[in-house]
Amino acid sequence: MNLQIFLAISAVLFATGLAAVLSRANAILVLIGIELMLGAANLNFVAFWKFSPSPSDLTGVMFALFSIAVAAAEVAVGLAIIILVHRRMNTVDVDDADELKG
Amino acid sequence: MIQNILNELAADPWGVAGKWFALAPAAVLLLAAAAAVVARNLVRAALALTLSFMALGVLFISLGAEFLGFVQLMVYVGAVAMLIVFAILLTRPDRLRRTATALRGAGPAAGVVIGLVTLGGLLGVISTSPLAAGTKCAPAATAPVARIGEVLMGSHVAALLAVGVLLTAALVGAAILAIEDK
Amino acid sequence: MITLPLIPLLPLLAAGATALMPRGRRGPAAGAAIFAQAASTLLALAAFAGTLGGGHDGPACLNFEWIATGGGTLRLGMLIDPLSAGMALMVSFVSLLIFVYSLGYMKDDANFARFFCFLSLFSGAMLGVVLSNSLLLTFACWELVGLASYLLIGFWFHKPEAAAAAKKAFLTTRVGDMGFLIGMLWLYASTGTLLFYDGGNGCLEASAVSALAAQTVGFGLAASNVIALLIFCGAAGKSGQFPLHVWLPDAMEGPTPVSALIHAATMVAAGVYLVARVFPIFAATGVTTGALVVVAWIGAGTALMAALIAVAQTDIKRILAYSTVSQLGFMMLALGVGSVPAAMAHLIAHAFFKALLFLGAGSVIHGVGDEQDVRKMGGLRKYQPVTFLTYAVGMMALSGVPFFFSGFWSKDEILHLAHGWPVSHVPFFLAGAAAFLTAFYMTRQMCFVFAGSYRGGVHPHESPGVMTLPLVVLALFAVGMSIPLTPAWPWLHGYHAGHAPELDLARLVDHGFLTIAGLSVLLAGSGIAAGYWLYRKFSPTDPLERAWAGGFRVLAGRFFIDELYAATIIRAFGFLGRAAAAIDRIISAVTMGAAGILARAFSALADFFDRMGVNLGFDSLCGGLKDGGDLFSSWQSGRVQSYLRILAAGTVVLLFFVGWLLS
Amino acid sequence: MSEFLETAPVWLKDWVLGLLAGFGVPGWILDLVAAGMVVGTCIGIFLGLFALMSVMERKILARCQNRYGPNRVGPFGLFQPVADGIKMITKEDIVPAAADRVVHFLAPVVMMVPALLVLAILPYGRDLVPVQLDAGILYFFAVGAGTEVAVFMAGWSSNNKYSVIGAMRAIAQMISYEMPLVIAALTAAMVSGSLAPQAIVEAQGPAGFLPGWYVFTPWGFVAALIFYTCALAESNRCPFDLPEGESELVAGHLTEYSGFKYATFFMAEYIGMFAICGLFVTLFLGGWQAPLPALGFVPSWVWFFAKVCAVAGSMVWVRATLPRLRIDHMLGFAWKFLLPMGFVTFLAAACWHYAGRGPAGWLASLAIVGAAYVALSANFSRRFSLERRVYQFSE
Repeated sequence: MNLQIFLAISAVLFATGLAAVLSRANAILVLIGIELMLGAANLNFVAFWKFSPSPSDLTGVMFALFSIAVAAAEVAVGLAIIILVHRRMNTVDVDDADELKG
Repeated sequence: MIQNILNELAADPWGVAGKWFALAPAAVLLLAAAAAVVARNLVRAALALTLSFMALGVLFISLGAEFLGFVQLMVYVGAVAMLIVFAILLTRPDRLRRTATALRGAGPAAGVVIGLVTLGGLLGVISTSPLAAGTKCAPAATAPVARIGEVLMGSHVAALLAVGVLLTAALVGAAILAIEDK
Repeated sequence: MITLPLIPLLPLLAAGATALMPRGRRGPAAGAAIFAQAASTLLALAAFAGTLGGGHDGPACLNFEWIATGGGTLRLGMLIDPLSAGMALMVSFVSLLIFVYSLGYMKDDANFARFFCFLSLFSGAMLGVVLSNSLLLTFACWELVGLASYLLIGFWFHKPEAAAAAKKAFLTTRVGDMGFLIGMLWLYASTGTLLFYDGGNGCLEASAVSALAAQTVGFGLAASNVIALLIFCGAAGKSGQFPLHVWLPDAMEGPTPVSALIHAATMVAAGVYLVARVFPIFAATGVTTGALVVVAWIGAGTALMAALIAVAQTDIKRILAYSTVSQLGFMMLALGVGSVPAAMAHLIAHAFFKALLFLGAGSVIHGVGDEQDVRKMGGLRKYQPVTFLTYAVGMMALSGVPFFFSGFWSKDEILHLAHGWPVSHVPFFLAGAAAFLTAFYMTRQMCFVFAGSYRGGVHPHESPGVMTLPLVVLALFAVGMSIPLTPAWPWLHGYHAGHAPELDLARLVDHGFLTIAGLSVLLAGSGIAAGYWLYRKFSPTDPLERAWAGGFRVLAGRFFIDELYAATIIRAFGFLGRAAAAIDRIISAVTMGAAGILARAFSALADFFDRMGVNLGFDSLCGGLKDGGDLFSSWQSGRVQSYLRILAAGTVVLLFFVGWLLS
Repeated sequence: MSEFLETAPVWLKDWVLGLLAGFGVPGWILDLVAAGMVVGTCIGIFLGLFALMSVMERKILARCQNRYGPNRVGPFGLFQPVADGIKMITKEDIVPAAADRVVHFLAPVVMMVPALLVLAILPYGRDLVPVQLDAGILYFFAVGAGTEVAVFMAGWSSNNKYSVIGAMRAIAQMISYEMPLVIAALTAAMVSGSLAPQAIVEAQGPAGFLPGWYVFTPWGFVAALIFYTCALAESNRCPFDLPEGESELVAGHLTEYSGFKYATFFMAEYIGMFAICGLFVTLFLGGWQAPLPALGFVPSWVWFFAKVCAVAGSMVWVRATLPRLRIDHMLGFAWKFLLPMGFVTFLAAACWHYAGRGPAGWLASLAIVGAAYVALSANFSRRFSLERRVYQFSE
C-alpha cells in the first residue's frame, strides 16, 4: 500500500474520463467524463494528504471538500445548460451544436 | 514475485487478504468508470457512474478520510447522480434521430488514443517519480470531524463563505437557465 | 455601549422583515419600520445622554473581529463620541418624524410596504455610517445609503424622469465614491488599519496621522493631503458639491418624504459628516494648508452658485434642492476653515429646518393635487394655515432672520469664521452673497406660494394631522435649536470639546461678533426686503427676467452645467468616432489603392499565364488552393469536441516536451 | 439484576467468544464470529419487528376504521406475517418482457442494502453500539442516499410509464425532504457538539430529576416535528405516499414487482422506517435514556426499542388519520415551509446555547421559533387558502 498505487488508480480514472470527454458525442456523457476526471483529482488530493509529512493540516482533505462543492455547482449549471440546449435544438449531441462552424 | 506473495500469504494470510481487499473498491471504481464511459445506454452509464462514485467514496474512507467519503456519497450519489438521471430523462432524444451514443469514426478514436497516451505519460511519471517511491503509508493520518470543523471555520472560513456564495449563485443560475419561458 | 450596534441594526432588521412580508401588508410593514425606528431613536437618545457628562477622553469604541483571512484579521467597530452621538440622535429622530409623516403622504400608494422597507434600509445604513468606527464599515454603509437613495429616487420607476434621475444620482455619486475607495485603500496600505480609534493604533490617532503627514508623495503633497482629497471626492459626490452637484436637484423626482429625509436632512449631510469624522487626516498638515483649502473654496463656490441658480427656479422642490446644495456648501466652508463644531452646528440646525421646509412643501404639493410649479399656487395662506405658519418658521430659519431662529446663529458663525480665515477673504464674500441670495429666493418662494390669490385648478385643502404634527415638531426644533447655538451659551462647542459651557452674555457684544452679526442681519434683511418688493405682486413673467433676460436664462438653465457635461462627453466621443472613421478611410484608401494596383499587375500576369500556361497545370493549382481553403475551413468545424481533442493533444505533446526538457 | 440485564448482550457475546477461544479457534475466525453475531442479532431483531409491525399496522388501522383486522392465523392473528411470507415466496416472479432484466433484479437488492447498513450506527443501549463512528449521523444520510438510486432503478427498469413517473416523484420527494431532515438533525448534532450518535444520546442525560431530551426544548420540539414530518416523507409513508399511490399510479415504481422481490421492497421500506425512527429517538427522544432517572433500573436497550415502537406506532396512527397530499403541495411544503423553518430552528438552537441553556435561552428560542412559525405559516397558508366548496348539481 503505497502512494504509487493510488496515483496509478487516479491516473487510470483520469484517462478514462478524458477519453469519454474527447470521444463521446452525448453531452451528458461528456459531463460524466468531467466528473470522473474531477474524482481522479480528488483521489490524488486525498492520497497526497494521506502520505504527506503533516497530515494534521488537512490541506488535501479541505481541497477535496471544496472541489466536491464546486463540482456540485458545476453539474447543476452544466445540466441546466444541456436541458436548455435540448429545448432549443432538440439534441444533446455536442457535435450537432455547431452554429459557430467556419 | 509470485513466490514473494506466496511467502507473505503463508506468514500472515489475514493481513495479505486485507491488503488486497483494500484495493477492491479501486477495482470496482475503475471497472464502473469504464462501464460508464463505454455504455450504449445512457441510463446504464449513469448507474455505472453512480457505482463508481460509491466506490470512490469507499476508497476515501479506506484512506482515512471518513468525513470526505461520507460527503462524497451524500453529494454524488444523493444529488449529482440523481441530477444526471433527471437530465437524461428530460432530454430523451427523438426516436427518429440517431441515438448518437456509438463510438465510431476518426474523432472518437483520436480521443481514445489521446486518453491512452495521457495514461501512459502519467503512469511513466508516477513510476519514475522519486516522490512516490520514497513515501510510505502514515497510519496516523486521519481526519477527525472535530478537526475538520476547526479548520473549516478557522483558516478556511473565507473559502467556505465563497463556496456558499458560489453554490447559491449556481442554484439560482441553474434555475434561471432551465426554467420554461412563459 | 453594548446596545450601540442595535441602533443601526434595528432598522435594518425591520427592512429585512418588511422585505420578506407578502405584498400589500401595509399595517405590519409600517408598524415594524416605525417601531424599530422609535426603538433605535430611544437607544440613540440613551447613547447621547451617556456622552453628555463630558470629561471623556476620546471616543468610546466597540471593536470586534469581523473575519479572519489567511494572513490577518479584518476588524470593524462602532464608536460613540459627541460628534457621532449628536448626529445619530438627529438622524434617528428626523427619520422617525418623516416615517410618521409618510404614513399620511404615501397613504394611497400601491407600494406602501416597499416604501417603508426602503426607508428602514436607508435609516439603518445611515446610522451605520454615523456610528461606524471603521472606514471600511463606513464605506459599506455609505454604499448602502447610496443604494437606498437610488431605490427611493426611482421609487415611482414608471415615470421615465424618476428612473433617469435615480440612475443619474447613482452614477454621479459613484464617480466620487471611486475616489473614496482609492483613498481608503491608500489609507489602509499606509497605516495598515481602517479603524478610526483603536487605543492609539487607529488611523485617526496621533501616530498614524503624523506618519501620514510626514510622508511626501510628489508635487510637495503629503500623503495625508492626497488621501484627504480622495476621500473628499466621495464626500463631494454625496453632499452635492460642485462639480458633482448635478444629481441632487434631479433627485427631487422621488417622493417628498424621501427628499426631506435623504436629500435634505441626512444623507447629503453624510459627506459633511465624513469630512468631520476624518478631520484629523484633513488637518494633518495644519488647518490653513493642503486639503482643507480646497474644501473651503469648493464649499464657498458651491454655496454661491447654487444660491444663484435657486433664484430662477420655479419648481417648489427644486428651489429647496438648490438651497440644500448651497447650505451644504456653507457646511463645507466651515470645515474648510477648520471648525468641525461650526459645521456640525449648521448641519444639525439645517437638518431640522430643511426637513421642515421639505415636509411643508410636501404638504403643499399634497394639498394642491400634486402640482409642483410655484407659479400655479398662491394664496395658500388661507387654505393651509398650519403649513403656512410652520413653513414661515423654516423659511426664516433658512434665511437667517436674527435671534430666534437656529439658522441665524449657525450661519453667522460660519461667516464669522470665514472672515477670520487667514488664507483669503474671497470665500467670505462669496458666502455673504450666498446668504443674501438665500433670503431673497426664500422670500420669492413664499410670495409665490402663500401670498396673493390661488391660481391652480384643484381646490386646495389642509393636510391630515399625521402630516402636520411632524411639521409642528420640526418647527419647534427649528426655533429651539437656536438656544444651544448662541455664542452667549455655546453649548454645542462645549459638548464637542467635552466640557460644560458657561453663560457669558458679554460675547454677544464682542466687537468682532457685532460686526459680522450686523452684516448678516443686514444681508438677510435686505434679501427679504428685495424679495418682497420684487414679488409682492404676482406676474407671469419674472421681474428679474424682465430686467435682464439673458442672465436669468443662464440661471434658470442652471449655468448649463448639465448641458456642458453632455456636450463635452458627446463631443469627446464624437471626436473619437470621427477620428476612427478618418483613420478607417485613410487605411482603406491606401489598401484599396494598393490592392487595385496589385490586382491590375496580377491580372496582367494572370493574363500572361493564362495565355501561356493554361495547360501547364494552372487549373490544378487553383484546385489545390481551393482544397487548402476547404481544409482550413473544415478545421473550423464548430464542434466543441474536436477543438477539445486538439487542445488535449497539444497539452499532451507539450507535457511530454517539458518532461523531456526536465529529464 | 438490572445491571446484569443491562450488560447481558455484551456478556453473552464475550461468553461465546471465550468458549470458542478455549477450543483454540484462530483469531480472525473469532473476529468474524463476533461481527456475525452482532449483524445477525440486529437483522434478526429488525426482521422480527418488521413482522410484528406488519400485523400490528393492519390491526391498528382496522381499529381506527372500526373493523377487526386480521384475526384468523394464530392467536389474535399474530401469525399472519408467517402466512404472508409463505404467500410471497411461493408467488410467481414476473419480469416484464421489455424490462432491463439486470437492473430490475438488482433494484430490490440495492434497496435493501442501505436499509440494513444504516442500522450499524444506532446506539441501542448504553454499551450496545455496533459501530462507533465519529461522523455517524453523516454516515446515516450518506448511506441512505442509496435508496434513491434503488427507487430509480426499480422505476426505470420496469419500462412502464407509471413506474417511471412514480420513481421520479419519489426521488423528487426524497431529495426535497432530505434537506429539512438533515437540517433538523444537525440542530441536535450542533447542540451536542458531535456527529456521533452515542455522544448525542449521552448529551441528553437527565437534568436533575427531569429528562434532558432535546424534544423538551422549544427548538428541539420544532426540530423534532420537522424531522418526524420528513421521516414520514423519506420512508414514503402516508400522507406522503403518493409516489406509490395505488389509485393514481398503480403503486408507482412497485407496479412491475411481484413475489419475493416485492416482499424485499416492502421489507426494506419497513426496516428503513425503523432505522429513521431509531435516529429520531436518538436525536430528540434521548435514545436509550430512561424518561426519569427513577426508571433507570429498566435496561437501556428496552427503553430504546420501546421508544422506537412508540414512534413507529404513531406513524401508523398518522396513516390512519391523514389523507394523501397533492405533489405540488407536498414539494411546496418542503421548500417553502420546512426548509426555512429548519434554518430558523438552527438559529434558535444557537441562541439557546449561547444564552446559557437556561430559562433565558428557553424563552429566546421559543420567541424565535414562535415568530418564524407565525410568519411562515401565515405566508404559506395564504397561498393554499381553501375556497368554499361549490356543489354544482345539488341545487
